[in-house]
Amino acid sequence: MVDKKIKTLGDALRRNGVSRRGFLKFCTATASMMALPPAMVPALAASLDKARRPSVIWLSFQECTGCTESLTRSHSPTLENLIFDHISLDYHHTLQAASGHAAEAAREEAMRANEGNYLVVVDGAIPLGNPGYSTIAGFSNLQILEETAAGAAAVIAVGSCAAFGGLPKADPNPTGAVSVRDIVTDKPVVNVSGCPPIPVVITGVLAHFLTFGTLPELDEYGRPKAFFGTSIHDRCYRRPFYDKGLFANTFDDEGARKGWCLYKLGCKGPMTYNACATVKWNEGTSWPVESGHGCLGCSQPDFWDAGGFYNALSIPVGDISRTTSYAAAAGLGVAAVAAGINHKTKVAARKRHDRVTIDDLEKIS
Amino acid sequence: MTKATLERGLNAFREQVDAPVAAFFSSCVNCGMCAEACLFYTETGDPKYTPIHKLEPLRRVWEQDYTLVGKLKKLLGLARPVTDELLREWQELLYDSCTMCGRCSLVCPVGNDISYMVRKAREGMVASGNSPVDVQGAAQRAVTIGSPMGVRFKALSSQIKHIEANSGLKIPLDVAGADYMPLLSSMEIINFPEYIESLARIFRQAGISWTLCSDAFEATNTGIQIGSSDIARELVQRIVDGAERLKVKFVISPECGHAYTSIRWEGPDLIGRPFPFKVIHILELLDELRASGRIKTANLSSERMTFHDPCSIARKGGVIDSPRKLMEMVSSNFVEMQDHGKWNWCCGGGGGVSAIGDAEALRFKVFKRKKEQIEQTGASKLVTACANCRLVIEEGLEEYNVELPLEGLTELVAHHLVEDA
Amino acid sequence: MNDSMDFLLWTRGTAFDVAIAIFIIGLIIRLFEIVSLGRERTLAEPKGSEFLPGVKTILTRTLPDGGTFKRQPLTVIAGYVFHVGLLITLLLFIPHIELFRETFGFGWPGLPNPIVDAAAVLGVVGLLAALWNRLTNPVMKMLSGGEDYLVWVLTFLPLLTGYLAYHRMINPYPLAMGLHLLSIELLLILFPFTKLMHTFTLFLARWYNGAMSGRRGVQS
Amino acid sequence: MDARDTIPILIETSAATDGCFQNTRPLLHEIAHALRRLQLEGVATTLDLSAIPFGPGDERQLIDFLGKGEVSAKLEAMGESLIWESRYAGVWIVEHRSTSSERLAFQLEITKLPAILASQPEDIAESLLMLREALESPQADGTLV
Repeated sequence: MVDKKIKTLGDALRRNGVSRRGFLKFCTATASMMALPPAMVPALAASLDKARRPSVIWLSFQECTGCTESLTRSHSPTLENLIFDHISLDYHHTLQAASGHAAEAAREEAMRANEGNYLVVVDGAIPLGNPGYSTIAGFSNLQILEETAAGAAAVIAVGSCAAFGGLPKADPNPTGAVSVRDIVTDKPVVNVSGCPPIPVVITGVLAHFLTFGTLPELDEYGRPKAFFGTSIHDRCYRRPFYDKGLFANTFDDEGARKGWCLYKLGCKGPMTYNACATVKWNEGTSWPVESGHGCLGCSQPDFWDAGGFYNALSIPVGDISRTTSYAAAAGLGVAAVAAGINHKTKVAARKRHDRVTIDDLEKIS
Repeated sequence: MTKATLERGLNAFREQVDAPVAAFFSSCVNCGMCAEACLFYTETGDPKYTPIHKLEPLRRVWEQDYTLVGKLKKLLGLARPVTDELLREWQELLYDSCTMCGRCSLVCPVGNDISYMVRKAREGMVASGNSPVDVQGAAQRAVTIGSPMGVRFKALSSQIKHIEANSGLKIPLDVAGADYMPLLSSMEIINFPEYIESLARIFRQAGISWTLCSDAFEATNTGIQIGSSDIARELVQRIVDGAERLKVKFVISPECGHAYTSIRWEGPDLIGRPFPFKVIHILELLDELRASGRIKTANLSSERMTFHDPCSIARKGGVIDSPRKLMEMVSSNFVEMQDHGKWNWCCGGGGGVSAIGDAEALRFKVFKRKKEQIEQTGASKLVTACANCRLVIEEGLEEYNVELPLEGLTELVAHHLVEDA
Repeated sequence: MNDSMDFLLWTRGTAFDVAIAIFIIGLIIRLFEIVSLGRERTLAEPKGSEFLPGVKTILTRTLPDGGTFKRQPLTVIAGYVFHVGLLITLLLFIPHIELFRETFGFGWPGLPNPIVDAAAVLGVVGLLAALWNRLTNPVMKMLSGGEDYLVWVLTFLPLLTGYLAYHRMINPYPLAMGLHLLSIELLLILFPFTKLMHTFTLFLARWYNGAMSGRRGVQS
Repeated sequence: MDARDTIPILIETSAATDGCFQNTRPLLHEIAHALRRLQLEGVATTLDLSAIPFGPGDERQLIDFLGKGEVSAKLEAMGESLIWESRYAGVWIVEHRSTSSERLAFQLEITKLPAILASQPEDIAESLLMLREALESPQADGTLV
């Protein structure tokens, strides 16, 4: 833990014997992580030097802890440590040592002491169907969120469950799960979606808050534009193959081996906005497409209900060949009736035919 | 019930809509290309003469009685009904400005046979009393007198006597058991009796057994032109009766366009049974005789000649090669018009148009196309194979003060015929 | 329906199902309505067969005759450019082929995207020219009614939205693709009840024309 | 060192695949533009390579292409950093690693000298103080240095 007397990040680093070069290197790395342009490094350095230490309360609702796993296994441990060491993580189910009443007391203490300034991080969706679906210390998720968010500076919804409802909300949404934004409407909410989200994106948002004391610019889904501004498709190294019309048709054909585009195998890259293609996963080792599997679209709302993972994006969600066959059957039925009516009309017209003779060529006037 | 009414007309339209008509209307995207194929549009520039537009009444009946959306529109009062007023307005479009030449049916990119539909639409016009009075008169004469021009057998009989006396040829009449029974058009009897003489000459040379029929000589069928199957049936029946009475093997359609359509194609359907005899066009027969060497010609003319394809025979009858082979028998200087064969331009008077007095000015106006076509060839003689085309072209040329002799192809063949006797 | 992803899911889901069902039901009704009217028996001795000339006309009417081309080059060229562009875009773009494969169980090879992209531009240009022609050519102007313009819009929108979506000119992409799908759904729903039906009935029409002519030994 | 190399699974890579993702070429054009800017206006450019969508092999191809020039430096501050000039003068490669050798940042600097190599003013001021202090306080063993 960091000495509580140290007020700014700059102080902390210098106290640890970090040189100016080291600090510059740290800033460069942080800018890169935050996907800020390199030209921003000097400004970042100035801000980071004066960065203050925020209190963070982490709430876990209907979730699988995958987001926390993702974060704690994040690469660049030094950098993470620096950031995390600098925040005061006052409450986190999985990570904190305290338990039971002591844990809840820590949360309440942090809220009281940092009224209006602390950050709330949420992972997991909030069930509205029945408060009993998910409770902590006897309180429903909804109650805890409303209470905790009330005095927060901002809320960060980590993972697609918190951001958009995620798996719990997938059709038919048995628990009536909703996202953080559905509940918290009077505070800025940053969505860091993904299942799980890219860890550096989480730290990137924290770093941004830490550095500038503000939240990053958001897209229409409340996600930081720096990370979610471009689609997977637009940043995909396999894009040239898409443009050339070279596609893998199966997971073990020549196209797959040559690393051709995975569109036909269900890649949802074109509709998915995330930073996987550049930031990559597992210490920058690879990412789904590079590993030969299409993007599932996990950072988009309702991706679970967006059709088969292995169906091309252009294929509708429903069972189209079934719809087609049913419609054809119904069509045949209705058409038979329509044809029958037409036939009847024509037969009737024939029956009504009055033979035309030369005497009735003129019109009745 | 007598007299035409709107209701009878609508019923007739309803009867006429068949699968091809429905397919044609369903396919039309109003591209307007048919207008460019129609001399009534190209020569006047008036869009109302666009062929498909002439079918609006029939189209409305099809839409409102035979399609789901049309019925729904009708139910909601959104459909534009077919009224007496509409039909009156459309009379000019369906009769005065359409010769059913079928050129539009040839260019339609979706394959619509527009002249097929015009023929059908006229059924509704007749039944609703919106056919032209002049054509009504012709129909009445055809049914009561036996010829649209009022030509009775007596007139033919005297022409026969006249020809026999002048040429020494024998014109067989009512000979039972003859092979061929030629039909004539009134115009040939009155204006071009040379045709009858030519037939006699050629048949004598070829050794053909033939006969005219005293109660079935008229080939023209005003029922087809006015668009009434009922009247057309009556007229076709006379020919069938005559041919059956004389037990002929072939009936010869004369140098007349619509006669070929009515007797060759519509005839059996009108009387509801196949003919016990074959129907052949005179040009087809002459070409057969030529091919089999039964007729030969000599002293080919070096005069520059061109040939006008009658629409009903060439484009709509498929008789295109025969006249060309025959032309080569008579002329060493035969030139084609720029658009010929199936692409020929109509004389402007077919399909009953030449019978409509009110349409005369329009007919002369659109004749410009044919006139230019003829002039382009530089020919000094125009040959054709339809008495109606011949008359219309003669009148047209006169209107434009063009001196150009016209001749029927059969006469021309007879003229150059090598005769043994 | 408050965000683009919901919109996309709706257009890829319910809306598409409804549209394709209406399209198929309508299509079958229309074809039955036509065929049920039958054709008169023809008793005249034929001069030729019906089948081959019918098939021949189906093929030959794809090319314009020289006379029409000379008199109305714009109608012919705009028509060609737009139809070729549209058909290439519709049938040879890989994502579209995947949809057909899912529907029919089989697919076919597609073209590289830049070629399809060029075809889409051709399609758009051709359609604009066709509209201009419709508004200025006296014959087309006189013939055209609301339905003709509706059909134009219905055809234009999928090309336009598809082009914008492909080039990611509408953001976010789910909105772009949703709009593209919605325009196609509109097209599908109205297709059987408008002139768009010519896509299918022209084969019937050409066949009838060719067959009726063929029977008479007439060139069609 | 690519972590994948240690996985005992044979990954089929045809010659055609290696570096055929075409993502390097546009980047080289960008470098050329930046060099021109440096030459004419003296403006330096930094390209963050972690923001470039590289396929497998692309990065290696780029680095191989740029090669090594006359200068290379190692920086020891919060872990190791490697800085070298490519065989194209003015194009520098800067790789920052953490104390546990994980890559923190990977950049191309098109500049006369990467800023991080220069001594920082604060550090210079500090070292001056330290040096003076050292000079002013006599050593225990009487030696100056």
